[in-house]
Amino acid sequence: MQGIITNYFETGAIILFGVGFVTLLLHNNLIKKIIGMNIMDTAIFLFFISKGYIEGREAPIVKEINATKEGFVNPLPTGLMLTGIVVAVSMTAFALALTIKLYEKYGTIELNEIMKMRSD
Amino acid sequence: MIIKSFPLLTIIFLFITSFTMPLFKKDVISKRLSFITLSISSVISLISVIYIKFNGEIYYRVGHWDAPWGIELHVGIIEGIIGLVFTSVATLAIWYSMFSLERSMKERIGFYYLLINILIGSLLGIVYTNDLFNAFVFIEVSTIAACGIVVIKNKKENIKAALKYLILSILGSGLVLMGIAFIYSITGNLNMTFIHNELIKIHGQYQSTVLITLVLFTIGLGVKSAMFPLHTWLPDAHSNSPASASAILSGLVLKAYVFLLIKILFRVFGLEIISQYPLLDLILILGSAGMIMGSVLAILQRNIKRVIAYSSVAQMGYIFYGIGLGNELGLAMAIYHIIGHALTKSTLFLSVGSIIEQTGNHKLTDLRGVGKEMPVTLSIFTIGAFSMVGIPILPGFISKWYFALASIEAGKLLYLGVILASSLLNALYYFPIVINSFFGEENLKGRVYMSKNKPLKELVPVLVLTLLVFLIGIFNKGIIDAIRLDLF
Amino acid sequence: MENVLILLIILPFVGALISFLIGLSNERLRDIFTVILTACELLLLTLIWGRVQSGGMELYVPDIMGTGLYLKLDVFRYVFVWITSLIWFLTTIYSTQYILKYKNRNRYYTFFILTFASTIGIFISENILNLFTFFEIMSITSYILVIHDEDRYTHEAGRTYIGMAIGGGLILLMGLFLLFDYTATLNISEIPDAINDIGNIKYLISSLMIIGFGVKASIVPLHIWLPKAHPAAPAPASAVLSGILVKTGIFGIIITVNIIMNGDFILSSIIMGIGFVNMILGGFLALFQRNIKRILAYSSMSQIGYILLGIGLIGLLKEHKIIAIYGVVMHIFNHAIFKVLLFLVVGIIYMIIHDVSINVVRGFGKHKGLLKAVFIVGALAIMGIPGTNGFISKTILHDALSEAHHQYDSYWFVVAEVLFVLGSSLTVAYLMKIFVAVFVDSSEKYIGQYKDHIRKRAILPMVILSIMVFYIGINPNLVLKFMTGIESTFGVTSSFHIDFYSFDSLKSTMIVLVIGLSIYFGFVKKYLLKIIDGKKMYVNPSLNWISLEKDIYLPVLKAIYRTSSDFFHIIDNSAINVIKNLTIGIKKLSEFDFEEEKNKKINKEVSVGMSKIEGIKDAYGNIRDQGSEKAKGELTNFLISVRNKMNSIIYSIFIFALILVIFLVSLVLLNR
Amino acid sequence: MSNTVMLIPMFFPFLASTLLGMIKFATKEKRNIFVASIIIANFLFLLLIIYLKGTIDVHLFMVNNFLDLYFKIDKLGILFAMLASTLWIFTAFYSFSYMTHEGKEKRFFVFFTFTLGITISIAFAGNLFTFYVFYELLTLSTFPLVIHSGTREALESGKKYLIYSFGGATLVLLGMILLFSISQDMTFIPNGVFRNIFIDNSKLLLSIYMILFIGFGVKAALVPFHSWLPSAMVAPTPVSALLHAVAVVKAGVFAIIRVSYYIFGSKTLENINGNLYISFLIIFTILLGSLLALHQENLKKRLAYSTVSQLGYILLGVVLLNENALIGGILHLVNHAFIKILLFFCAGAIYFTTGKKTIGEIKGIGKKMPITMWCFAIATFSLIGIPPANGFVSKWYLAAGGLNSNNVLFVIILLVSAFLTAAYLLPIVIAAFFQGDKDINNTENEPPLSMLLPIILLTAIVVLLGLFPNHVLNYIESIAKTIV
Repeated sequence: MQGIITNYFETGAIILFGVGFVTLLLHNNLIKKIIGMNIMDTAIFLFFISKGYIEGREAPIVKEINATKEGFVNPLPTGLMLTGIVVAVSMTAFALALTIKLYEKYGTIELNEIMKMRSD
Repeated sequence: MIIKSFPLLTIIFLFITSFTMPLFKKDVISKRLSFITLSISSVISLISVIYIKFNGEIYYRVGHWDAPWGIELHVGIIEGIIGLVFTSVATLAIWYSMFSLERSMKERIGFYYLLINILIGSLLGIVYTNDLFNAFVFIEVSTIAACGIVVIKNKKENIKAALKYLILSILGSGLVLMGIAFIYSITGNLNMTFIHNELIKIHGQYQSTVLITLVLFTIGLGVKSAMFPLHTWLPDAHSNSPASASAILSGLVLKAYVFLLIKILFRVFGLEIISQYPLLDLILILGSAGMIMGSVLAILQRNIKRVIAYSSVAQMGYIFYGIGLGNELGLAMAIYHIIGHALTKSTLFLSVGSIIEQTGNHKLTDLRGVGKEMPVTLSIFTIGAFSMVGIPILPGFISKWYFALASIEAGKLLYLGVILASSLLNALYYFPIVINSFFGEENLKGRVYMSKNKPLKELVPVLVLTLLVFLIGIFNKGIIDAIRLDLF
Repeated sequence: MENVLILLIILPFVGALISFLIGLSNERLRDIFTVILTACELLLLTLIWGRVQSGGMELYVPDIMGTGLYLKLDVFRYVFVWITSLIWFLTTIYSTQYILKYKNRNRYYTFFILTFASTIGIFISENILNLFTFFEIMSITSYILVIHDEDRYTHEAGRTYIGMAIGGGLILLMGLFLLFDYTATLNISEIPDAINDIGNIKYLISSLMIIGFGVKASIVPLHIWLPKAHPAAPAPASAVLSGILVKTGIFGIIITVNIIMNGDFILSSIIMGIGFVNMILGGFLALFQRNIKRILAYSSMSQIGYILLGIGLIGLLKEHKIIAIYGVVMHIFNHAIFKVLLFLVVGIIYMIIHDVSINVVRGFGKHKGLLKAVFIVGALAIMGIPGTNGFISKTILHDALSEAHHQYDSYWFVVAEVLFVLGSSLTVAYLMKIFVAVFVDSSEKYIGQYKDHIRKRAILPMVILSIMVFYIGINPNLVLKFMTGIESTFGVTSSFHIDFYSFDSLKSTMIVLVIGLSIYFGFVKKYLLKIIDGKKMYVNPSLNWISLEKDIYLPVLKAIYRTSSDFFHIIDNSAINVIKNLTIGIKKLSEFDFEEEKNKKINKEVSVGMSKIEGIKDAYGNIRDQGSEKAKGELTNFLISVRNKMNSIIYSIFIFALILVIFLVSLVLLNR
Repeated sequence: MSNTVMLIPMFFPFLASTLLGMIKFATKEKRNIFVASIIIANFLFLLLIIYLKGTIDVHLFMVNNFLDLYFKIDKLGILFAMLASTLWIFTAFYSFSYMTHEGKEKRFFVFFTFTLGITISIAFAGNLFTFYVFYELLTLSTFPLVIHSGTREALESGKKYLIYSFGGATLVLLGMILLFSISQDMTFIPNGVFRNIFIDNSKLLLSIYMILFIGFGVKAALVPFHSWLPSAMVAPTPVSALLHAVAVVKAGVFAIIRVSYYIFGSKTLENINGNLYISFLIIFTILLGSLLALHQENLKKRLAYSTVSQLGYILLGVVLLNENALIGGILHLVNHAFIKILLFFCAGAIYFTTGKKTIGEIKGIGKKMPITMWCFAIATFSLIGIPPANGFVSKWYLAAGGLNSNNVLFVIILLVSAFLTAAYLLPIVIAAFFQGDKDINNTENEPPLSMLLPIILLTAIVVLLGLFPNHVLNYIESIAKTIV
């Protein structure tokens, strides 16, 4: 219990991940599914960034406070997550584009309805 | 040495050329550009393989950053060979598609070649990179490119298939990213070599973290490489795309992910760590299940491309089987099977592609007697099928043989039965196709000999592939030895 | 000089082929050729008589038929070979007349001579495997003689004949296998020494061999082919079947019992017992028959009983066996003569009226003097009337029996003496039946002499044989001299003397005659001659009796055949069935695949597209028929929906989650 | 290097068949001459090499211990190769006429020639791997021959043939893997690769042996894996004849001899009781074959079941593990090859000239085709094992072998089966010669000379083999002495 409270970032991330995953699982609406995926991605970003953050330290771009190595947090996770966000956005965009296409072809974005109209 | 930068060069080269393609109005130019760049990459890959053979593996630091901080490429002989196979198969597939793609689709031709270049570039990146996060990025790039290729035909099946592929891929890459986060949180490194050194020291303290990470990676990459119950996206995606795309998707894309999984399991964690968990057994079980069920599902199909797609599931099962055995030979054979299957499956898809293209039929029942109309193509298909079934000297047989030896070595005698059953099942769906197309009075009635034969020049790439299949089979010894040498 | 032995075999073998070739172009020439051929053989044999008398001949030809060919001719064998040649010579002459009206004459002569060759081979083989070889060849070549008529009856008889011959041959072969395995030798003269050391297995071996030879010798209960086959064959063939071929079996039994087993007591007693059964049963059944040839066939069986009795006595008499030896050989010799004579007579009848049923040919011979005379000669001989050769051999055998009685002093021998007399009496009775019916009764139908049907060359053999009957009967010592030396084969050198025409023997003949006639008048005339439709007809109640072949052998064989066939049919299809069931399983899974389309299309699809293994259609059909349509429909729909869901995005994600959970849980659980 | 010359008889047919496929012949006669010259030339090559070189070996292609294409000429191989080449010549001539009825002759002859090469390669294969490779190829190259007619029935049978064969081959593969994992050596050596190694895990060895035996037994029509053989009878007669006589089923038997005596060795087998369990299957094989043959109305099918039981004899000879039995087995392999090919040729000749297939139809045919039926009759007697025909000699040795190992049961079964053989074959002969309408016009109607001549020559060989078996016998004895 103690650990969950102390590592509240991580706890939050896991909860978010769960929310995202459940959304992904239980919703038939394609858009909602994509939102669920986004939530999951966000959870992972949160988790990752929290790993890079140490209480009381500064970002390495702030020059005045602590010039030593110990004074700064690790900038790498943040940097990585920037990349990650870009990737996630592009993925979402692509998925949404496909969703539009799907709507064009099937006339619905409810997956259970699509499932029922098998083409072959 | 300039050669040391060749791996990076191929990746960048492929990316850059792909971005220039939209600049040209004519599809023909992008088509040729793609072909030329890919063939140049294959030559470069060949040179690097030869270089590695004589000078040892290459560690290349991108942008001169030192290892833990900068991105590093690590190209040993295994990576080299796989890179060579990827580029050359892609070259041949593109060569093939240069003649045939227009016949199956009218628009977005240029776009297709662009995606292919990106895809191959990113796959090479996955194979070469020694940096986990870098690998993740390449995975995402390749996913988008692959989905793009699937959806390149503007049909509703394609869109649905692509969407399914995309969603599952995103899920998979989400898990991978999560795994990377865990690894990073306990080791503070992204470079595989460094992570490994760190993990050796500390894995005792973080047992459950390591365990969860392992599962995240296995499932994440497993879904992308169609590990058995997670394969559901594969048949739809592969069977609906153009022939050359199917060849690349089935032959290369899957293999890159599974190779990354091998790298993560055995390079990042190391056999020492993973053998503490029953993970490998689970992989072995799923692999075996894939070998059997893939074939069984293939038997039930009526569309020839779906048959071959399901056969991919079974063949991926073999690779997972090799990983799951967890001994040196099994692993080496998994990698050999990656190579062998990449070539064989591309051969099969390309030959089937030309059959469908020429006859317009894709149902098994309609393809009876087609052997009389296009004997050359079907002979090629037959050779591919023989390899799958495991006729000696062809790579399929070599894999099966050594897989079997490896399972004896690992003391898992019961699993021999799986190998045998699976090869019998393979025979059960490949042979009827071959037999019904070549033989049978009723089947051959009304068919005109050689009437639908493809021009020989269009078949050249497939013939070259067939030749490569034979070579891989015949020179298995050298390849396997090289792989084993470089394994750990 | 030794090479004459191989010549003896090769001459008829090659002659058979030559006669076939000649017969293709000129039948008359072939007839002459075959007669000359058999004459040459007989002449050749007669010429080497002196040589054989002075010590026998042996010849070994290596590198042939695996073991090589080992031939031997001593006096014992010589008697067999000589009588064979003589009979063949005479029957060949007879055949040239008899067979004229038949089809396939060329084939007949070829196989007739081939049978001759193999019979000679049997008698002069020293290596028992060679003997077996010729034995088998003879079975097959004689089969073709049996079915010469090619009608339903002959085919049925032929089937029994060849079936039993081959079966018997194989049993014999089993015996030989064991014999060779235990003694490591195949030469008849070496076996007796070797067989002493092998324990009780020798009884098994010898029983197998006796059964094997016994089929040919028609010992009870292996006789069933004989009454079928002998009537079926053309008369000259029946004659040699009865006169000589049956003796090959006897020859084998003598070899087995008296040479190989050295007259073992147990075996000899059994053979003697079988001999009595043969004697009585054969004679008894002969009484009932209406087909003359069949009467004669049963008579042969009965006479074989005498010979078997003698063979048993050889063993029982030990040091005094010489008398039994002569009795046996003599009876074999004599039986060949008179039985062939009788068959030839019947053949003449058949030639003229194409029937030998006693009811049809009644009164045929009343006015035919010569025929009647020859028949009487044969009949008297077989009855054992003094003055004929039959009397001589029966007397010797009877003496041997008394000798044994004297030696062992057991009540059984009293019974034996009674049976001996009874057997002879039955002989008298059944011959009376033929004689009275054919030659004494009168009939309006047959008045003419039919002289133009019969040529001299058909009569000649019968005359020669009749003369021999009397000549031997009157002057037995000549034949005894001819046979001198046969005892050396059995390892004895003593001599014996019999006063043939003593009071005792004449008295016993009289007793036999009286009993025989009383049987004839008391039983045959009374019970077997019924008046049907105003005509006197002989009836055969024994037809309704239990028949060994129809009621025991065939049902048993059929039962074995059926059950084993059923069993093996199951095995036969087992592999297929397993695969079938597997495919049914797969098919069940895949059924929904077709169910999506219109029902009509399904059957087409299945039959055309998916049938991967033979019989899958049936399997599929079965499923369709058996399962209740409604329930299956629901199941199918369910399966379809499952598969579709599996393939859909939603459920893919579920599977994904499921696998993730399973992995985590199982790893966590297994790790702890 | 001069040893590579021994590869000629193996690879010449491959080359020649490819040529045959490519050349367009002006007339049938030219093609026939070409085929005949290939096969005869190959026979001569073989003779020449055996005569000049004796027992030699060559590693064609050695990758490692296991992937090693290795050929070796030894006495057993010579026997098999000679048998195959001889029969191939006869079959070729027979086919020239016969196949005119079946059509697609060129395809037939291409695969026909190809199969010759494979069969000889099988004979000279020097290790199990090489054997296996050509064994698989044999299935593939005979498959087009089996389904030659291309009817639905033929295809179904072909599928059955393939499924069974590959099932068997898969088992063989499994056995090979296990074997290689414990012995690291799969070369065919007299007395086996285990002669110097002591393996205490006898159960493992036993199961390997059983797996290999059953695997190869599928081709050797071991019950219950035999049912492909009767179905494969839809093939044209020359093919059936070859399949039965030498090419396929005998390859299975040959494989079993190789595995039993050249891989395991008789001593090892005795130690692990390898023969015991197998012999039950063999007894079933013999009895089943001969009993079910009785039920077949179709002449060729009856012969097929007869093959099943005769193969049982050979296998029996192999597993009894003593010299006499082995001699009998190998001799029967040779004898049965000649007899069965002869029987099939006769059946084919009947079908060719009259179109009759079932036993009911051929009544009285002996009067129309006396020469053919005479040959058939002689073969029948040989097969039953009536002396002095050749079938008897091998049966004699088999029985002696059976008794040497105190198995009276085997001998009894041998004889029962011989009786059944008579029961299913003799009626054919009898029906042909002695039954049927007497009044029909009995004009002789023999098949063409190129079919009749092989039949007559084969009959002559059968008779000669029976009368003078000693040369062959001595040769086989010399083989058996080295390996038992």
